[in-house]
Amino acid sequence: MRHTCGARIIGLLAIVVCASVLFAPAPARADLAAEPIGRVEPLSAPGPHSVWVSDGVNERIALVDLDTDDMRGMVDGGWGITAGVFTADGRIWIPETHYSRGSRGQRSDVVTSYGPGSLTPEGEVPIPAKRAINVLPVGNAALSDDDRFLAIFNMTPATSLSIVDLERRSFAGEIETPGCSLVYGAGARRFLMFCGDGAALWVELDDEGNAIRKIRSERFFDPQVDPVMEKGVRRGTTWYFPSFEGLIHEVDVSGPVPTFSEPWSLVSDGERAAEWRIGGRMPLAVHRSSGRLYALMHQGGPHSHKDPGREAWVYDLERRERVDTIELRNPGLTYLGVSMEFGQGWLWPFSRLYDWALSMTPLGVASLAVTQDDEPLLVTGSEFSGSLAIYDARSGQYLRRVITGNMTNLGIQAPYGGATR
Amino acid sequence: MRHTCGARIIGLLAIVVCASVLFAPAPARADLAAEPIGRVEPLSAPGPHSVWVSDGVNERIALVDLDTDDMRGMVDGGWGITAGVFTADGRIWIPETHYSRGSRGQRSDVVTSYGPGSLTPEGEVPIPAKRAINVLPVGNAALSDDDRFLAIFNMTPATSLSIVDLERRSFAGEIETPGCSLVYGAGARRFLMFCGDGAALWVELDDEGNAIRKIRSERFFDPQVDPVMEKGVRRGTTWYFPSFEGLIHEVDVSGPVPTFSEPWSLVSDGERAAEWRIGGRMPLAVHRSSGRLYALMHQGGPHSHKDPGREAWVYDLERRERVDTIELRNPGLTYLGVSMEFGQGWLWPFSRLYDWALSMTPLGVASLAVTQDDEPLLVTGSEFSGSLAIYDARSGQYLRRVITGNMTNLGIQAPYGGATR
Amino acid sequence: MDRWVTHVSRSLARRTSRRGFLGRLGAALVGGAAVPLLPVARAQAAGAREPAPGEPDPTSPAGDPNSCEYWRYCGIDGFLASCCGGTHRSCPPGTEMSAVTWVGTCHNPEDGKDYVISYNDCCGKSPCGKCFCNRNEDDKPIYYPSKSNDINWCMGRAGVVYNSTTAIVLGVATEPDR
Amino acid sequence: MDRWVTHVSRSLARRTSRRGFLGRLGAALVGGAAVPLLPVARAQAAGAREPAPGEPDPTSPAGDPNSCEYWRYCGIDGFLASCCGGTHRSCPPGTEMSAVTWVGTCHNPEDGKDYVISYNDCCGKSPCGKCFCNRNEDDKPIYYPSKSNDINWCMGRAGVVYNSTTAIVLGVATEPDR
Repeated sequence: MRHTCGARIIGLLAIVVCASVLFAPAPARADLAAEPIGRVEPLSAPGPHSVWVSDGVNERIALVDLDTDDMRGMVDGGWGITAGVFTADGRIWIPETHYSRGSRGQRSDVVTSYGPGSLTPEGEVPIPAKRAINVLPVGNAALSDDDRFLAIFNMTPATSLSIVDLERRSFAGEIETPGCSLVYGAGARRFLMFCGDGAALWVELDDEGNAIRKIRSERFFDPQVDPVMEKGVRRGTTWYFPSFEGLIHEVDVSGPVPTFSEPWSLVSDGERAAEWRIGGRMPLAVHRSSGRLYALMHQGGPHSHKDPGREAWVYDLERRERVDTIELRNPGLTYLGVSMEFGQGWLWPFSRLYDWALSMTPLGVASLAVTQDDEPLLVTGSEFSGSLAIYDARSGQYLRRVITGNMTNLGIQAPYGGATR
Repeated sequence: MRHTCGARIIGLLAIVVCASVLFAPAPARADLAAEPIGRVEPLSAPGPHSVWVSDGVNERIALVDLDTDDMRGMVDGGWGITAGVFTADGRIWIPETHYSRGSRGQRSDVVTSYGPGSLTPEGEVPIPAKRAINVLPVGNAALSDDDRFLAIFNMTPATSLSIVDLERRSFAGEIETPGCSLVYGAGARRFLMFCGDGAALWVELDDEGNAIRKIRSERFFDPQVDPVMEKGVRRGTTWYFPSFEGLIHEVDVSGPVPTFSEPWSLVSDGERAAEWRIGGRMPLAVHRSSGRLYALMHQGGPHSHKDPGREAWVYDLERRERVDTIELRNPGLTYLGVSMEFGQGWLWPFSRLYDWALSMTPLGVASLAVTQDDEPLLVTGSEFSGSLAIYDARSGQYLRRVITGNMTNLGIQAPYGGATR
Repeated sequence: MDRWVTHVSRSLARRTSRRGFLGRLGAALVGGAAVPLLPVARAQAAGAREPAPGEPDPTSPAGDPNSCEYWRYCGIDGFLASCCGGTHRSCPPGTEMSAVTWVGTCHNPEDGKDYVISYNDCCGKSPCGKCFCNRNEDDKPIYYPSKSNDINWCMGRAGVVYNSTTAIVLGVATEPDR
Repeated sequence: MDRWVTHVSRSLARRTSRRGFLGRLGAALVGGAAVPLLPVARAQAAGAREPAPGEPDPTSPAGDPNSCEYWRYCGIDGFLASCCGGTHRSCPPGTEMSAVTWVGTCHNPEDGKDYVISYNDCCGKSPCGKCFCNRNEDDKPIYYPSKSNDINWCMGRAGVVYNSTTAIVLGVATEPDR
């Protein structure tokens, strides 16, 4: 007696066939055999459309396959927003902060590692219990380009870097960085930081992880006039950082010192007059092989630099001009991880209520990311939903919503299928 | 320039008055003085309409004043559903389970105490790391009636009790209770447990917290036929436990051994035929001074003993008969603690959408509680909302919704304003 | 209009209480007694996973291990391991399957037989958050542990942190106990 | 009809981004940059608390410390301590006020003066979950800490666990820097 039977009825003939199945004597079958207890799936290699999505409420990252809509697994982090650091050997490194009694007691900061093909912790490196906790999903930890050292930004509020030797799996030391914050990879053994006056700090390590050079650049912007957001993306040896007013500051990290070219604008004068701005939590993404830059845009006033976006504007990085505009859909609502498919499956006209309800709410797109393969997906997430909306990154066509199992989707990392920097 | 001005406009005269305020020169005022940094409010004594509400997602309990809709403070627990144990000296004791790395690492079980007038932990008593973790907000820990000993139910899956001496603030020992589970206060130094065959276990302690008597009663129900729910309430020396089929089993704990009277039914034959059942997570509440019992009822099939309720049926415990019926409202929806006042404040007819949307969703009332004062409130909570709906417990009149700041409201404890047992 | 609403509401209530899956409810709902409040609909990943050898057609409710209505889940209470990186009979990567659990008896519509099903929890990572299912057939209170789905069966070596739940065939039920 | 929807939607968006309070977003939104997605409305406990001495009428937005629009909150980002058991200038019971923080400059409509406001976080308990407010006036990126509300200012002795935020008058702004 197959339940599918009814679903397959199309005409009278089908009914007859179906009925004959229903009333035919069941074929003799062997009993289902007893199944083993204790089996755990291995982690097969993530495909190019796999992304790690950060849930700030649940303090974890979930691995989601956007092609099949499957959650492939998850990794718990500690207090704050969990974000992974991905080395070329297939390992994942997670900087974590824990308290012995949940929200109180003894603080422990560690870097936990997960080996390839596994989501069981393989080890941890203790680090000084002072790593910075803030709401950025990027800029708090960075890898040297040779995958040897991990730098973790500390703030007590005195600022410094903790250096972890990933080869020896040990804490290598601390580097004072007074007045300079956050950390970005910038060469085989180099890191870039932002200083409060609009300069960059350039930190170079030796084989032991000690600072052999700390160079403070000239000021390349004025934070009093138009602050540069910390929310940058990297393509090859260039970092792209947007300013509040929509200028892109390019920082070239290929040479012995960082170089800064003249900023260029995401918005035309007319668009600026119409108050189009970049904003959100992860407002910028880059597809490295094609040189396409995706910016999350909204219309809003001077203090709206964290407001969610309504459109993704697509730029050609070589020509520094906009080549496409993608109107964003609401990623959808979830409650405690459940899609609130409000009215879907109801009788018409109630069935339209969900899309209508979504149309009544602000979009809430806080973050975007793009996969790095040759058929890239644009992924958009919200701080107030466990649902993602995905698009064909080349055509801009909306594809579907995918549920991550998260409560919020604050950060989206797409480390597979192409160049990681 | 008072913003309230507009809100107070009623007629032409009001406008004139208002305008004069708007355009009158501001009186000369002294600057606001610099204010002190570091002030923390003390906890003033909770009033009779204060309840502690358990949030399973956030692993905490929040103290909410239902009269003013104020959250007064909160206490973090450990893994699982947090529930407080309240002693007459104004202390709160929280059994907790923590892991050194959040969801992994070293397990520590402790009982944390909070002194009167404070929500800062004053100390903790370590206990064996084997307390039971289940979804019940009751029955996992119980106080001896003299407030001296706290018994905590362990399951590994072998069952036992950990006894904590609250006077000496130390672990007093463990009592094996094979085949018997959960724990309920049942006298100065006595506890009641349920055994798998439908018997009760009676555990009596000496001054050191050792078991001096363990008596297993006759079977007072057959769990194969009509299981008694663990979700009981106590009034004086009587515990009231409902069965799946709606029979109330009274257990008198005043004598040297527990006694059981003939069960009585919450539902008439006609109501039973209409499939009215008791169900939910906390489906029973008692107002001790008036002897009113509140039962959460729904219509459903044989396996619906955990389904949420649609009505609260009110019984007179002396007469063992129903005296009132309260139709329950949806406690409301919240998302991440926010009331989804979907459409409230919108223009008509959109403004009606919220109540309409609520009417389209199952009620979701999983828990009810009643305050113990002489003007009691009936409080109802949902597993999928941070909102409570409250009623006048005597008239049944719906009063309003109150937001707890929780993500879910799984357990509701009302320990103030009247007898605690 | 009122009658419409009532009708839709009732059918919704029926549907959600039977096949509703509800996302992460954290520790609270581990093995818990939750019935979805919200209108939720179709299975999230129906057909996305290859059927295991010997399993029925995944496009039917009897055969889709990502659906609450899958026949083995008659007594389940938790997140489906099959939606979380595991399968209906194996745990997600990095978790550990609990050795102890409760058993239910479910009817397999494919062969018309009743099977004893073991609902082993996957432990050591926080709740998965996808495909919450709650069906309480055979469920009894906590003092009857071998039949209770309100217990967090993550205990002992696997640790108490609950992630998701499997449904494993132990064998044909020798006598129907439903 | 379309125009109606657009109009309502726009005014809603304006309203929520200005005065929306959003409940618990956990660690994630600590001092974070959140703009409510959902249609949320009136302040939860307006008028429930006695006005502090010298404070304006709590029934006005300028004077209600439980409203995101209260004048001191022009640069706030977090849960209002006043909704969580504290007041707009003191922390809830059992928490600890952070010693370090960032400062903003807000205009007091009562006396027409600009004041320097210190947004001290309350620490040591998990996020409060009531009255989330996010107004980013004066806010700068994290590398400019004295003006950044994206930093979790719970650090040092108070521990990193964030509960809620206060808004304390430090003094009259000597020069307008907005």
